[in-house]
Amino acid sequence: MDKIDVRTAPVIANDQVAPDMFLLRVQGAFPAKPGQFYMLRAWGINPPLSRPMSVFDRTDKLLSFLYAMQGQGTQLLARLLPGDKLVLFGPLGNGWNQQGDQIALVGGGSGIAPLFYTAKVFGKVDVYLGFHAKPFLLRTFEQVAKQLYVSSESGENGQKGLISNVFQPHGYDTCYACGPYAMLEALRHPCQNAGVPLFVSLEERMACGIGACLGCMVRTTQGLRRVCQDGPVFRAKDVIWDD
Amino acid sequence: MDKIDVRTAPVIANDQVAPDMFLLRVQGAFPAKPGQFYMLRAWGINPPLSRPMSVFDRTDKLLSFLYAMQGQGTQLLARLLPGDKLVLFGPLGNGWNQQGDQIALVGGGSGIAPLFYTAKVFGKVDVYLGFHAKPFLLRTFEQVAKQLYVSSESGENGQKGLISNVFQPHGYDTCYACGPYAMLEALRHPCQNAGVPLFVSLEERMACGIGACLGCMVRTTQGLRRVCQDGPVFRAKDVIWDD
Amino acid sequence: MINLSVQIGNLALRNPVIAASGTFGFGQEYSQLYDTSRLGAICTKGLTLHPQQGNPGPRLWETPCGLLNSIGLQNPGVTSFVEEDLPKMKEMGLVVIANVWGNTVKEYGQVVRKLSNTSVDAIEINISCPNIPGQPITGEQIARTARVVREARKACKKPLWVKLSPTGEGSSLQLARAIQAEGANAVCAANTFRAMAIDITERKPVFRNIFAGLSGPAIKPITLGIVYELSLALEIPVIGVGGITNWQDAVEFIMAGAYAVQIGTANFIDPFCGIKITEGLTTFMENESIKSWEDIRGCAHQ
Amino acid sequence: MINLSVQIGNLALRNPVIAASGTFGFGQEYSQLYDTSRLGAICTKGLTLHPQQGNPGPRLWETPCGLLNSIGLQNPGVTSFVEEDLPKMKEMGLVVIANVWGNTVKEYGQVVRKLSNTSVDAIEINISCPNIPGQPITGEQIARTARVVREARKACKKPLWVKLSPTGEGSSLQLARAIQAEGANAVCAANTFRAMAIDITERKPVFRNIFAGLSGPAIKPITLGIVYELSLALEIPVIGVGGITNWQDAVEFIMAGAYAVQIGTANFIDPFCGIKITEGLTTFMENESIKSWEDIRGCAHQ
Ligand SMILES: Cc1cc2nc3c(=O)[nH]c(=O)nc-3n(C[C@H](O)[C@H](O)[C@H](O)COP(=O)(O)OP(=O)(O)OC[C@H]3O[C@@H](n4cnc5c(N)ncnc54)[C@H](O)[C@@H]3O)c2cc1C
Ligand SMILES: Cc1cc2nc3c(=O)[nH]c(=O)nc-3n(C[C@H](O)[C@H](O)[C@H](O)COP(=O)(O)OP(=O)(O)OC[C@H]3O[C@@H](n4cnc5c(N)ncnc54)[C@H](O)[C@@H]3O)c2cc1C
Ligand SMILES: Cc1cc2nc3c(=O)[nH]c(=O)nc-3n(C[C@H](O)[C@H](O)[C@H](O)COP(=O)(O)O)c2cc1C
Ligand SMILES: Cc1cc2nc3c(=O)[nH]c(=O)nc-3n(C[C@H](O)[C@H](O)[C@H](O)COP(=O)(O)O)c2cc1C
Ligand code: FES
Ligand code: FES
Repeated sequence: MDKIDVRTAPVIANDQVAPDMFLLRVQGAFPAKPGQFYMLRAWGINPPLSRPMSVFDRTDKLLSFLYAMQGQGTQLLARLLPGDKLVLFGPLGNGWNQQGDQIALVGGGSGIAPLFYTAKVFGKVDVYLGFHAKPFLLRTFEQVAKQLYVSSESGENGQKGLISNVFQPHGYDTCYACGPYAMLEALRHPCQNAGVPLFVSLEERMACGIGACLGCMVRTTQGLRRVCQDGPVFRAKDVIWDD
Repeated sequence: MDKIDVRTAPVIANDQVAPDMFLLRVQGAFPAKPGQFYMLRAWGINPPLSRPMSVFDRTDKLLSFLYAMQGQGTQLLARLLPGDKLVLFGPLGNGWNQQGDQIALVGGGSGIAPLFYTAKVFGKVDVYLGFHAKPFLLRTFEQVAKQLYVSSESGENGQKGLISNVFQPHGYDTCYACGPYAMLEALRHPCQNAGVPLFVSLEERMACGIGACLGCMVRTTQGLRRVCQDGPVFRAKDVIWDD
Repeated sequence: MINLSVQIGNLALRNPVIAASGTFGFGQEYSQLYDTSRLGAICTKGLTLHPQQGNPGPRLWETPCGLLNSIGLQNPGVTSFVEEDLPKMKEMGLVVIANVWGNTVKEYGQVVRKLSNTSVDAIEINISCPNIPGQPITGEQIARTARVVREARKACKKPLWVKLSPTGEGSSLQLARAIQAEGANAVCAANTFRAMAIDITERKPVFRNIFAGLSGPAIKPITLGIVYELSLALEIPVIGVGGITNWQDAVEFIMAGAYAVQIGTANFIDPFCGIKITEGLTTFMENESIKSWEDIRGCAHQ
Repeated sequence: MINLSVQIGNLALRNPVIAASGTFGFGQEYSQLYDTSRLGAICTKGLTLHPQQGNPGPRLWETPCGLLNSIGLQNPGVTSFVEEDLPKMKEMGLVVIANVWGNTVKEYGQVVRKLSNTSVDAIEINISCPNIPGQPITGEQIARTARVVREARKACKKPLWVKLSPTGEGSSLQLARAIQAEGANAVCAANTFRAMAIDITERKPVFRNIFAGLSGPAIKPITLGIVYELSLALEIPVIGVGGITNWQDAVEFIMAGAYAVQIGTANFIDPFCGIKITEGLTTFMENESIKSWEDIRGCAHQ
């Protein structure tokens, strides 16, 4: 595993790509596998906790995050200007392990964030993106997707409705999904019925980010697991969903 | 009195004018008399208190502050960039009342801050500035001073030593002073002996800034007084100095 | 029309947002900023029988999301308040809650008696100031507290509120029940926490009294818990105070069972805080179609 | 050479910076970041007789400069700890303080007995977890606490530390003196504060247990005051814990009388916090020509 470290990196850009969605790029060579995340902060002791964010993209020169502006931490992130400093702790978590040839990545809402770098690294994967409102970053995703499927409530630039209705598991070797609980839920049965292994990236509130505080547990068939250290990626069938 | 208000104003500039000294300019027409101050903040709830800062200068279009970067609040102020927002609460305090024709303003350290606007408004006053290290903003002060006297530890650009040693009260109708306690102390007896009324601007920790919390009291011959509301300017002879 | 009003025993307030004692003077200062009669009520600075000078400085110290104060009940004394300050407050249309401190049990009675025949709207007994030297937190002594409340009750024709300490027995249910039994009309939870700071350069405590009182956002989760417990245990209304900074905090306290909230340190964070909270509460009631605070008061109890 | 070492009863630590229980696992995780044997010691996650699952989620909630947690003592049980985790910790050269919780008085004894014959360096009895449902803060019952300590003392050949609650009688001098009388070698002050949060959208408490434990910078001024008082009142060493975030905080606690400090929530603010504090303390001793902590320990007492 790549060494986990805390680093301070200069912000290159922090662009608003949709209402309440920002693409934050920082300078530097950071190690990270698809599906891994960093704990981010750009403030002192308040709020006390850093914010977990998946790697949206990385190169030898930069690392980027796609995030939804919501509460106080992400509001502070959204204020960052080029030249400001971001503190990064990572890379954390297990990430996705490529398995099979025909791969589908399904993302909903801010859950589309980890899919770009994943598609880029895996290569030749179909990408399904579900948006609440107007879709964004489609050109960006087109560059790395074999096929790009898009849906939103309005149907703008794609189909109308939920991405879990658009996605059909048949023909895929594996499916990787990240998004709201309801979306993951909706993918489970189709994948199970089609015999397609489904891997999901989960979200829980995190304090330490490395498995020490036991704050981010998820119930699995193997017992309690730490989302930060044992996940965030789990096999859907291992997760106990009736929570 | 001008109406006290809370306003948010855009930062025009926040220039470092000496090591740890910054000149912060914000846009807008703010009312303020010489010697008055504002409570400044540029952060959320931590630190909880705003920072009292004297008006360095004002015009119809801008308001400026000269401040020493020290603890966490002023460190956050020092990070402000043009376009950022500053929250201002004021104008507060009594300020100086012009009295007599031959006026001396004496400032030491960050206590020079209120003297620029005072000199500009009063007109034709002698200004004495004491610096710890290398003097700064001398050209700026020259524009508003009848005579400018400068001293510092090194003697660079002026005399060597304390400004309280340079200043001679004889011939002045009134003296206004702002600076460290030791400087104010050192001015008291010469002024008293020369029969020159001395007005001092005091500093105390402040919470409310308008006289409601009783956090900033100073002992005077008339009893306890609030530095924020009854001051910050007091007649030196009214202050009980043996604290 | 949204109705924010609230009934605390006999006392009706136009809204549940009260300025906390010691942070709002006698209402004059903040009236330079806005019409303070738009607040539900204003608690005065703590009043004692005789004028008090309070503590020597420093009186304030910042902590993470908190404020330590060691004002030490500086006040002009109850007589001067009644003659000078109260008329001005009433003229401005303020609902006045007189906050009272007694250096002895008897003094509580004396101060309350002086206030009882005036136009103050209620009396709030402070049994929990951590800033009086040599004085243990009186809230820690159930028996004495009961005597204080009894004495005050006897002297008082007005609504009588009792302001608890957040620690020690001062916050215990047993103490609160004793206070209720003595006839208090409401309890306020809570005062500042006994706490301290050390100046590491000077190598000594920052405050002359060593201990001071901690207030501000830092303490909110603790006082919220106290209010939750007290409002389950008591029949009389509980008023929340401690760290409330925005309307969301106020709603948390109301859902925990509070009839009203007091705003202290947050006035220093934003001088318009009190007004903003009333505005936020109005919008909240509107958006959630809440007709009366009774619809949601204590709804977090399980 | 700067000497940061400290002697707590029989136990010598290379420096006074200890990782607090529950925030540092069994030391493995942070060892991915730095050599954790550079810390004075590491307190383990609370150990119980049998494995425990802990509380259902959510387990974490942010507050102003603070953190509410409701982990609920999830742990693999003392036996598994002794077999699996302890050997790894000792191999890494860590000084291990085993933190212990008992669901009954007897259980405290049983867990302590199991640990007493192992290579742990000290045992820290947690009598103050606010996260066990239905369980009152045991620190609030002097008599029961004395029995717990007596039971543990009997079972324990190691240094025995007792970790207090910050509120209620748990922090009272009377309780601390009782603990001292039962033969504890040190007290740790303090654990998290009983506190809560309400989700105003859901209109119910955030945590299933309603109450959770508040930690972090927010509480520092209160725990500092407790340490100051305890270290004046007790003969045995006091260890400070609660909100310590930087070396200046650590120095405040030492000047208040603490022999060592524990770092909890601050590890989440900055994972290198513990190491940075030891470095800051080194520079501080250097700059101030302090030879030994005894030169300044308790210097703020007046
Ligand atoms: C492994 C992982 C990867 C993530 N990747 C992304 C991403 O790439 N893009 C993105 O937009 N979001 C991502 N999230 C969710 C993101 O962490 C939260 O939206 C964010 O922490 C909310 O912070 P806030 O300041 O807006 O909210 P606040 O309400 O201020 O947060 C309060 C606390 O709750 C935590 N919290 C709130 N919502 C969540 C959540 N959904 N998941 C975890 N913690 C939460 C915060 O981290 C903080 O500790 C990820 C979450 C996890 C666990
Ligand atoms: C009326 C008035 C006018 C002032 N004008 C100026 C000015 O024009 N330029 C300038 O550089 N300084 C001025 N000061 C001093 C300035 O307010 C403090 O230097 C500043 O508040 C320190 O904040 P900090 O964040 O650096 O320190 P911190 O250590 O973080 O401050 C902690 C708390 O102590 C208070 N505090 C610390 N030092 C002082 C002090 N000397 N006076 C008052 N409160 C203090 C802070 O406001 C804060 O509440 C003035 C003070 C007063 C009372
Ligand atoms: C500067 C200051 C002075 C105070 N004076 C009093 C007082 O005189 N009487 C009293 O009962 N409480 C007093 N308090 C306590 C407050 O009324 C309130 O209970 C406490 O600050 C907690 O609320 P907060 O966190 O909203 O400030 C004072 C608080 C502060 C900060
Ligand atoms: C996530 C978490 C888990 C904790 N678990 C335990 C525990 O198992 N046993 C214990 O005695 N204290 C436990 N504590 C309390 C800490 O050890 C410490 O006493 C408290 O957090 C105050 O210190 P801090 O402000 O530095 O975090 C826990 C604290 C946190 C934040
Ligand atoms: S966040 Fe601490 S264990 Fe996962
Ligand atoms: S700062 Fe509140 S009275 Fe002066």
